[in-house]
Amino acid sequence: MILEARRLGHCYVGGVEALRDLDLAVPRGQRLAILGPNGAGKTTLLLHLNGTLRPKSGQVLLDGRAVGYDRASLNSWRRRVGLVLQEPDDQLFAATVFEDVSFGPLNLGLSEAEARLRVEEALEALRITALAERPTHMLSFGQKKRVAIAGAVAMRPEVLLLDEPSAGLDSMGTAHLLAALDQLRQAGTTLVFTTHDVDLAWSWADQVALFHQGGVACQGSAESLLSDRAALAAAHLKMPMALALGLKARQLGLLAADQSLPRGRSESLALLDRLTPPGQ
Amino acid sequence: MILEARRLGHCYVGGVEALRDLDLAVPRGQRLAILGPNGAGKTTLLLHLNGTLRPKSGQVLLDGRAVGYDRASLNSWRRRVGLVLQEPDDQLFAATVFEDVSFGPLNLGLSEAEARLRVEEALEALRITALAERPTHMLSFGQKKRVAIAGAVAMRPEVLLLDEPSAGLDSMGTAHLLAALDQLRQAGTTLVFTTHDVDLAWSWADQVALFHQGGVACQGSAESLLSDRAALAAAHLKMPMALALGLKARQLGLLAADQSLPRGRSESLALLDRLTPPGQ
Amino acid sequence: MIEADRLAHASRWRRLPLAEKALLCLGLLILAMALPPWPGAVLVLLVASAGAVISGLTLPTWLRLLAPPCFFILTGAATLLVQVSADGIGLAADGGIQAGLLLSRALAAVAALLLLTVTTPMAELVQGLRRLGLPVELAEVTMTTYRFIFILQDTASAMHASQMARLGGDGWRRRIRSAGLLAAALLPRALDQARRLEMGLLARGFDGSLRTLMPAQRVRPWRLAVIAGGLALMAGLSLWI
Amino acid sequence: MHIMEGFLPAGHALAWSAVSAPLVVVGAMRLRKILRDRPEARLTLAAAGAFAFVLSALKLPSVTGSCSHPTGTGLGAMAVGPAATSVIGTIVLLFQALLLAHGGLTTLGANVFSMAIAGPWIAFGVWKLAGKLGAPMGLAIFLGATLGDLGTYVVTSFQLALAFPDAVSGFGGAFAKFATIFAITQIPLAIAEGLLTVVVMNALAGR
Repeated sequence: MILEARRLGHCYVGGVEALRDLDLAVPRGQRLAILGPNGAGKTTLLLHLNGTLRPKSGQVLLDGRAVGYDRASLNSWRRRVGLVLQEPDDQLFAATVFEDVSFGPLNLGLSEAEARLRVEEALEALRITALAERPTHMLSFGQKKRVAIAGAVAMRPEVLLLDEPSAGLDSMGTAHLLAALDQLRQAGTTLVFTTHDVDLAWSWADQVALFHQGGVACQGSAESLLSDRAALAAAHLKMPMALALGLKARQLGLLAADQSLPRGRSESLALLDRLTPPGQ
Repeated sequence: MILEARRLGHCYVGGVEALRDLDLAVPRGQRLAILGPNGAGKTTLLLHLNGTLRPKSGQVLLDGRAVGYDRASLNSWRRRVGLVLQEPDDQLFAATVFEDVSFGPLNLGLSEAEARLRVEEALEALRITALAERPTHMLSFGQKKRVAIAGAVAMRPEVLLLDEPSAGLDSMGTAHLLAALDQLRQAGTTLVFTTHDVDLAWSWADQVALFHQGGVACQGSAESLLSDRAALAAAHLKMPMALALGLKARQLGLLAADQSLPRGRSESLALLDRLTPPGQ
Repeated sequence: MIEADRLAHASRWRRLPLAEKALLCLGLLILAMALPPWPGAVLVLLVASAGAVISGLTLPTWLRLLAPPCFFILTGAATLLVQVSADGIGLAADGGIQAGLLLSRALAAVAALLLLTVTTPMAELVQGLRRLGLPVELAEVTMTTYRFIFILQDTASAMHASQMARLGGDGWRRRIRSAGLLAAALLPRALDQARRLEMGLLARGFDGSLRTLMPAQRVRPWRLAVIAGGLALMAGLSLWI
Repeated sequence: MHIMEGFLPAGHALAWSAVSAPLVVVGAMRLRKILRDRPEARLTLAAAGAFAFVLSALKLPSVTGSCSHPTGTGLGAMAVGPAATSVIGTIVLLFQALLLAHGGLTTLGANVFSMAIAGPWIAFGVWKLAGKLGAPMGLAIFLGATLGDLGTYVVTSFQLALAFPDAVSGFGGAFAKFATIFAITQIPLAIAEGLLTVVVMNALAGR
């Protein structure tokens, strides 16, 4: 486990309990979806996972060791765990893309030359090198989102936390973003993201944690957890369409047990095409 | 047709063409989805449909008559066509929900008693009567969204324009909102909404207009249009899962031609359950 | 959307070093102020307009940008046409000439400054001020202000559209009230935006300073010399005439 | 009431810059100290500045038919105090000059004096005084904002009259001329700004 939360508790100023005895384990190199309804405290959890918020109770562990909240600990924590908020305007402040992405690397104390290299690398990874000189305020929402991610990636985090990465993106924007993130994962970055969308969790996560009433109700592989009707119902969620279809296809003998289940819309539609009328 | 746009053209100050020769017809009493990718100009179109923006070319017709842009025309136009933008925070000004919803009715020049009646009616319609005395800044996102809609509904518009009504809502929030809007439609309100989500368009619209490159590529009934693979592909869209499943079920003889196709996730999952392995 | 800002980012001169553009434009501004309006101001106006067209603006766009300040200058200059004496108000003897001279000087100065702003993005201007000794904290506040302006402008225009849709613009009283409500709703939004940005920046290692990398520019001395020479030529020419 | 770029003769432009500069520099030094102690105040100040800029672009109806905009100085002075308003106001005036060609660099000193120094202090003084004299809060706000706005207009007329004295009646006649011409738009506008500020302050208090 690269990152863990143990019995985390947090109250907001109003006394509203956002997190209660929350346990979460982030396995290295995987994509973990934190799935739950809006306003349940998923964002609060992410803010705890990189030390931006300090828990009222419980602790966060990096590589099995509890992290402190002094300046030096926070500094090294944030080097290793990057955070991308849902709203890109909450993270972008500089006038141009290049300048903005360079903020994180310079905060790491890198030299200008090194920082420049990191920025170029991050822009490359998110495929936005062409936007480098563009003013931040002239970007589309999807472009801003990528710049915000590049800003975190330029710090070369081992874990990248993403709050609702697909929110506000249309299907093509989401597909492009996930492709870029996939590349990061292949390079070894652990990805944790929150979502309220079961279809997204199924299409893209290796592991899923069901977030319910301030805690993690259960955590497991995407397939085992999202096909568990009882667990889903308890969290007021429904099964992803693609997974339901895939399970049905297995049951119908159209998909062998060792063949992979459809994850996205295209695969599902293709599988649907293979269903044949009786007697054919 | 209660509302029409004919050969509408609009350029932004930057010279970017947002709308080009756009034709759209809104049939009375129906739910029309304007479906297209983000940043394509869907919001700009809505702003033209209630006279907030004035087109560079073409015209907007109400009940078959072109509307003017003088003060009196705009006034009666906006009484008849309400607008709800995507971000509820941009639409709530007053301290409490009740005050905010009364903004429109008071501007109609109604007496206080009448305005009060309208407000109560609108809160009722959106099922937020219990929130009346709450300060607007303490509401959840979903609640704010409903208050914003109530603010428009309190003016008793014949047509209600909604920009991405489900954006930012989770599946339960969306379901609640759509149920409230359904009630308005049953009371006779024509609903026009933009979305980039084919599944939402299929689950909730009677008619769909495909928005592509600043114009409406085609418009028709939800079923005919969303099952037209060529039209969808031209607009870079994929078929809604529920529709694809329903069409397949018809082909398999599981669904008679006169039985209605599944629209939402629950119906689809139920239909999927009815697929039987061969030989049973 | 602020037009001068958009044009600056699309300008053909966008990549020229700040020093060259600043020398040219501020030099023209000083000439406009220092030289006799005829023919100095007229020369400055012509050179600035030529510069604008060369940098990629169309003439109608340039004139459209000049029009609003021109209108304000006209209303001010009009007062020079009349004179007030014990007998009452009359036409000033050389009022027309005075107003004309003032108009041409101000217009030339506006054109010189405008040429700078339609060719140079704000980030570079503030970077220049920074090099001239603007304290780093204030430069950071200025740049963040610039960034916030665009966010708040989008919010304000959505708020405005929403108010108009609910007939908040009908009549003088309602417009005052709507404008007041808008301002009152916008201020907490602005402060909230600041708070959320702080949170977002903390996650990126914000330690109090907002340092970023600026694209490097190389100044070519010979071009500076050419610009300075041109300015000197203009000065000599107009003083000689 | 912005004085446009190049409108003031060079001598006047320099003189007003010399008058305003020390006041702004003192404000800026104090601000630097605050920013060192509380780095996050950068973001709050930036938000306030952007708010003032966007507010000044709000179109207000005015009697002469031309649209004009509020100065926001009264609101700033009452909300964050006149000294901070001076620094934020200077930044906003710089942006208005550069982004909107409204005002100018050579006239920045004069405009800072009328709109970022005189206006806020007048508004603040009137508001406090009216409150002490027992005026209801709404009236005190209205008087402060209205007279702050009118104050900037009187100072601007004064600045212009100094620069362009009347050929016959000198400074006095010129002041009368400028004051009269601008009164047409500025008096209704000042009243509008006063009302607007009352609405804003009430709405903010209600939150």
